[in-house]
Amino acid sequence: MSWAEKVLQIDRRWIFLAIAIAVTIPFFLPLGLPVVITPPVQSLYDAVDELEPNAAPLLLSIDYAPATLPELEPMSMAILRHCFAKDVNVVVMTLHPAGYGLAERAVLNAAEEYDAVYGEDFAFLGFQPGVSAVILGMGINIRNVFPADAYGAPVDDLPVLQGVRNYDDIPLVISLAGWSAAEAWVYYAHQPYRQTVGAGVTAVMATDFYPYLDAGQLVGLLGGMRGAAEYEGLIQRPDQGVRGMDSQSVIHLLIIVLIAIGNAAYFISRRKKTP
Amino acid sequence: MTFIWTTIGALLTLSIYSFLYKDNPFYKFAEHLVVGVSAGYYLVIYYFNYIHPNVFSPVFLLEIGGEPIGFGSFLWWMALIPGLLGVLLYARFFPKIAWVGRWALGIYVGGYAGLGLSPVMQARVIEQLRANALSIAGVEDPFAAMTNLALAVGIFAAMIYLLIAKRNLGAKNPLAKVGVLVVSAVVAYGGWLVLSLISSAGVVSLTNILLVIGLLGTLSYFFFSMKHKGILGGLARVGIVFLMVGFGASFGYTVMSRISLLIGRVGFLIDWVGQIRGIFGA
Amino acid sequence: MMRRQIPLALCFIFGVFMTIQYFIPHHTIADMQERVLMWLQTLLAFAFLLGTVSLIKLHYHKIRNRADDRGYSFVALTGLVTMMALGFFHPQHNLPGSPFSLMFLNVQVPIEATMFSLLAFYIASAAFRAFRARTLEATLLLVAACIVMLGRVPIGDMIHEGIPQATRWILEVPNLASKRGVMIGVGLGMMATSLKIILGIERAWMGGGD
Amino acid sequence: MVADKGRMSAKRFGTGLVTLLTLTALSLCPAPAAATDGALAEADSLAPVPSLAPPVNVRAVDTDNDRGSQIDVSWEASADVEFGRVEFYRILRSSHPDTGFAAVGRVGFTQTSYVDAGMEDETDYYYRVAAGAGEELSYSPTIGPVVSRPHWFNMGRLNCLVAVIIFVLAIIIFVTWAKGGRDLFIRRLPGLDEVDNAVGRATEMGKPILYITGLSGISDVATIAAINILGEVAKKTAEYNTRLIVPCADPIVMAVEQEVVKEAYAEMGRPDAYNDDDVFYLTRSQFAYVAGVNGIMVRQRPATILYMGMFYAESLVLAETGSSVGAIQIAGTDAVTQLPFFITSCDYTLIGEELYAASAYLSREPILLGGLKGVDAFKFMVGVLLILGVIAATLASSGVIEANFMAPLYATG
Repeated sequence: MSWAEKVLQIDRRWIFLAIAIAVTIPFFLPLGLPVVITPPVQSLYDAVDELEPNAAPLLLSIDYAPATLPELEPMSMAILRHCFAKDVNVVVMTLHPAGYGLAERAVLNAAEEYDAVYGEDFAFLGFQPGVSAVILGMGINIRNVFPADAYGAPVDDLPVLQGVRNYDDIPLVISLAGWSAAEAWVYYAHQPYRQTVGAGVTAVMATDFYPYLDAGQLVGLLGGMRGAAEYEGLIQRPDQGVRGMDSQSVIHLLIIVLIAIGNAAYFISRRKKTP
Repeated sequence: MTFIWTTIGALLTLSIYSFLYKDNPFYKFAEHLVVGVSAGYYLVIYYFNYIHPNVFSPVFLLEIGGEPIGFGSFLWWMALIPGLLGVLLYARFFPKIAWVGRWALGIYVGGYAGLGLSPVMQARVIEQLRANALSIAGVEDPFAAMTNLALAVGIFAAMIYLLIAKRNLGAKNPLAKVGVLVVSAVVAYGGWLVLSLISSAGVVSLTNILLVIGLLGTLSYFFFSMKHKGILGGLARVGIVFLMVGFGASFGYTVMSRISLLIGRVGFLIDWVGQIRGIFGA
Repeated sequence: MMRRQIPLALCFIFGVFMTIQYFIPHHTIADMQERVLMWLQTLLAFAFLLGTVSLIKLHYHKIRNRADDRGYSFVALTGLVTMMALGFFHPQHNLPGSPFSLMFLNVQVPIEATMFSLLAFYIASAAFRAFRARTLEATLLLVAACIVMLGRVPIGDMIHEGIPQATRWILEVPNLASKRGVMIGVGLGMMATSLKIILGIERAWMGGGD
Repeated sequence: MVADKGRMSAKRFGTGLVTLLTLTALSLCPAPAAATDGALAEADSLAPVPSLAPPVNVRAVDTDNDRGSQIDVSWEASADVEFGRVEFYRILRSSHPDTGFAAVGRVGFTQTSYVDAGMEDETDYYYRVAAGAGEELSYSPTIGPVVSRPHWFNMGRLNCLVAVIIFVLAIIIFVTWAKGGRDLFIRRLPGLDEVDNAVGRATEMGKPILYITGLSGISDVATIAAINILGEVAKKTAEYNTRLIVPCADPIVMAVEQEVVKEAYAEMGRPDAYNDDDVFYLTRSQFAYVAGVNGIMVRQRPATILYMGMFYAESLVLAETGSSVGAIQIAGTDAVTQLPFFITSCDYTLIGEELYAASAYLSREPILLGGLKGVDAFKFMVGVLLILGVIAATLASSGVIEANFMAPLYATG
């Protein structure tokens, strides 16, 4: 057995250990690398930034489940902080049952930081099943789908939703999702109602969303933790996203090195066998 | 109190990671626990957010959103019928009457199938066609447009020719592959430079040409009614090149995604360790 | 007739109605559509809970048949019953800080969030042992992947400013073109499936039997 | 960007106070019952304030392509907008030209249009728009009458309707032809030759073949395609007398696969060689399934592993172990996110629709074949329209033609 073959036979738990170490170290020895802003993030930021304070609300659909929490929660925190700092009203809802608890946690934490008042500056509508049916129904009248907020208060009693009938009165919808919910907003809110939609998705999905972005069906796009980090940079409030970027850098380098070594060993061992 | 809850979360997190060493009872415990807890959570959420206000409350308590409705009124029936249909779905657990569940399923499956049809046509076909019907001239001057076109096609053809020619020679040598890639990249970059010297619109037109050819190529690759020969074969080859680069981007992004999840969890554990140190004053 | 024809007819009627309502804005149709949407929502909610019943059935059988790993079935059922009790018998389960909400945030969330992060480890080991530039296609893919991986982290900017630019180009040109092709192809596939269901050509949803 | 906390709460308090005062003031005013907005104004009772310029050129028309009860109101910005004096616009409606104007909506100063809804169809209405700042309002002249009407067809979606009709026809025609036994051509995919070679290799080495159909259920198109291909593979293994192992993640899929494999063995005249225990149920749980299959790979050392069907994140862990035991691996899936991992760790991969095509090619089942051909026909049309669209856009941008003749194709309503 040549050395190359021996390298390839290494117990993979050593690699697991290497990854664990590589991800942990930057937490204690931060590199503080700057995060450059990319156009899809900038345009989503601009769309939120242009919203009028204390007027028609931003509809934030927090559609993620725990499985994609580390990528998407930093996005919702950054967007909510942006809104509360600028006094932009926010209405939060969710299309995923697990999003109920997660959306509530995000919006209440962000609101506490900025002393935003429930009902006046923001509201939480809770969860409704049926994705496409919910999105289409809200295009007719939000009250058809959400007659009351998550805590049972009628929507008409919430000042933030006063005079908000349907998408005509909502300048921007942002969906944060690790599954097809973000696409559903394009199909059922943008397409029939011409609603302006922005999205924040996991990095796994991000490349598939470029056609929507390019065709103007999405106003902006946050892709994965990096997208959140950029948004945090834009509102100048670094948090989980920016904190993760150092570890991300180190592990990406490590993986590229692993691919290179693995391929080198593979081709060397194969060449030795062939003659 | 918060600390106790966080500790529970942290211990469960560690139980899951113990799977990396090997399958073990801690992992299995956490795995089964989450199956039960999440099912219970979803049940409660579905019930209180939807079934209670929209079915139970109108049918049995005779009120919708706090407003009373009459027994046997239109709204009452409109809550009762879908509720009954929903209950029919459970007939599948009783083999003898399982078929009645199909009535409800028919409405559900047909309704959602119809709901998606037209918006998908609009969003995934028509809008994408609109966005990709790009001008490949880039400038209003027909002469410059022709020059751009010729240059871009030439460069692109050279790049593809190199890729395909090498493939047909059957080179198995990885160095040769890398060589082809490097040569193509240099040629493409050189062409790009020349083009941008002639006019900045040239860059626009090259990008547009690539977008158009890439889309046509990808569509051709997934076209099964003709043999991949001649122009169609060439386009399909181009398509596979684009597909592979696109998949490469997905690959990179997926790696990024999974690592972000790990970073998030490690951050959580580190914060937890920080809390322990805070409490025990270490 | 009752068993196969009526479900197929219902599927056809609702499918055709939902397809054509997209083109008819008139309020008579729109009001009907609103109703149908609510029906669909109700059915979805009930259908979702089917899974819970199956789950209970599965673990109940495991316990009753004294399967080797029935201990874990107890764990699953205990979790389910606890959450239901906290949800149905705690009057303010929907408020933040209730035991129901705490169980979700500190049991369900950490476990589910951690599950998929396991993949970070597996990707690293696969990077070493499986991702090979065997063919020209795979080579192209890996080269693009490495550029993107570097270009999307801050260290890429430090190594060379061309790397993020190249990443952007990959995303906005070849990636866009190929993903658009896939999007159209997959979209047509989805529509074909929907259509076959509506027309009753595809009947897998009815399951076996008569 | 982010204001400090102290200032924030002070500002909040201020805003809250103003809101409170406004609400109190309004609640003291008697409000007509028809009001939809809490802040309602009787235009006649308020004297116009000359200091604020009113919006001009107010227009109100029936909304196009709508369900009814909707009127589009639009205007040109008040001259005072550029001095930053206008805070909002208020839209007022009445069924009488002189009196009874009630506020129906309020929009920010950056907007110059409003979709009013909720009126009776086929009834005359009159509108006024006021520019507002604080308590100050400045009204435009009354315009009208305008009548709202429901529409029976959304003209903006004509293109989509035509596309849907063509698509429906294409599918129906090809499925009918396929059912009628017409010979529909599908090119043979190179991946299928690879499958043949891989089965041959396993025979030579005297090692088993592992066939994995993913975690999805029987209703998934990908699973059905995978089962069709399994039938073909089983015929080959029956012919060469090679062992075929199929671990399943779904009991129903398992039952179907047992049937398919048994049938294939019978068809090749080797029913005795079929072993029910080689097509078995493992578990539904994702990671437990992976652990189980990995164990089989390490113990049995299959010469060939085929992954066909719908895969999730487990794809990568499976393909890694398969590659480490030195098996030839062939994959086929429509899970776009998993494809990159299969392409880099397998020897051959059927990408997306290639999986369906392979299954239709092998099974010749009319529904699959007709559907595939129908989609293909539509795809051909898409390609032609794309080329036409590019030509039109190029000609239009070079100034050769006046207008892009393909524009109606792209309408969105």
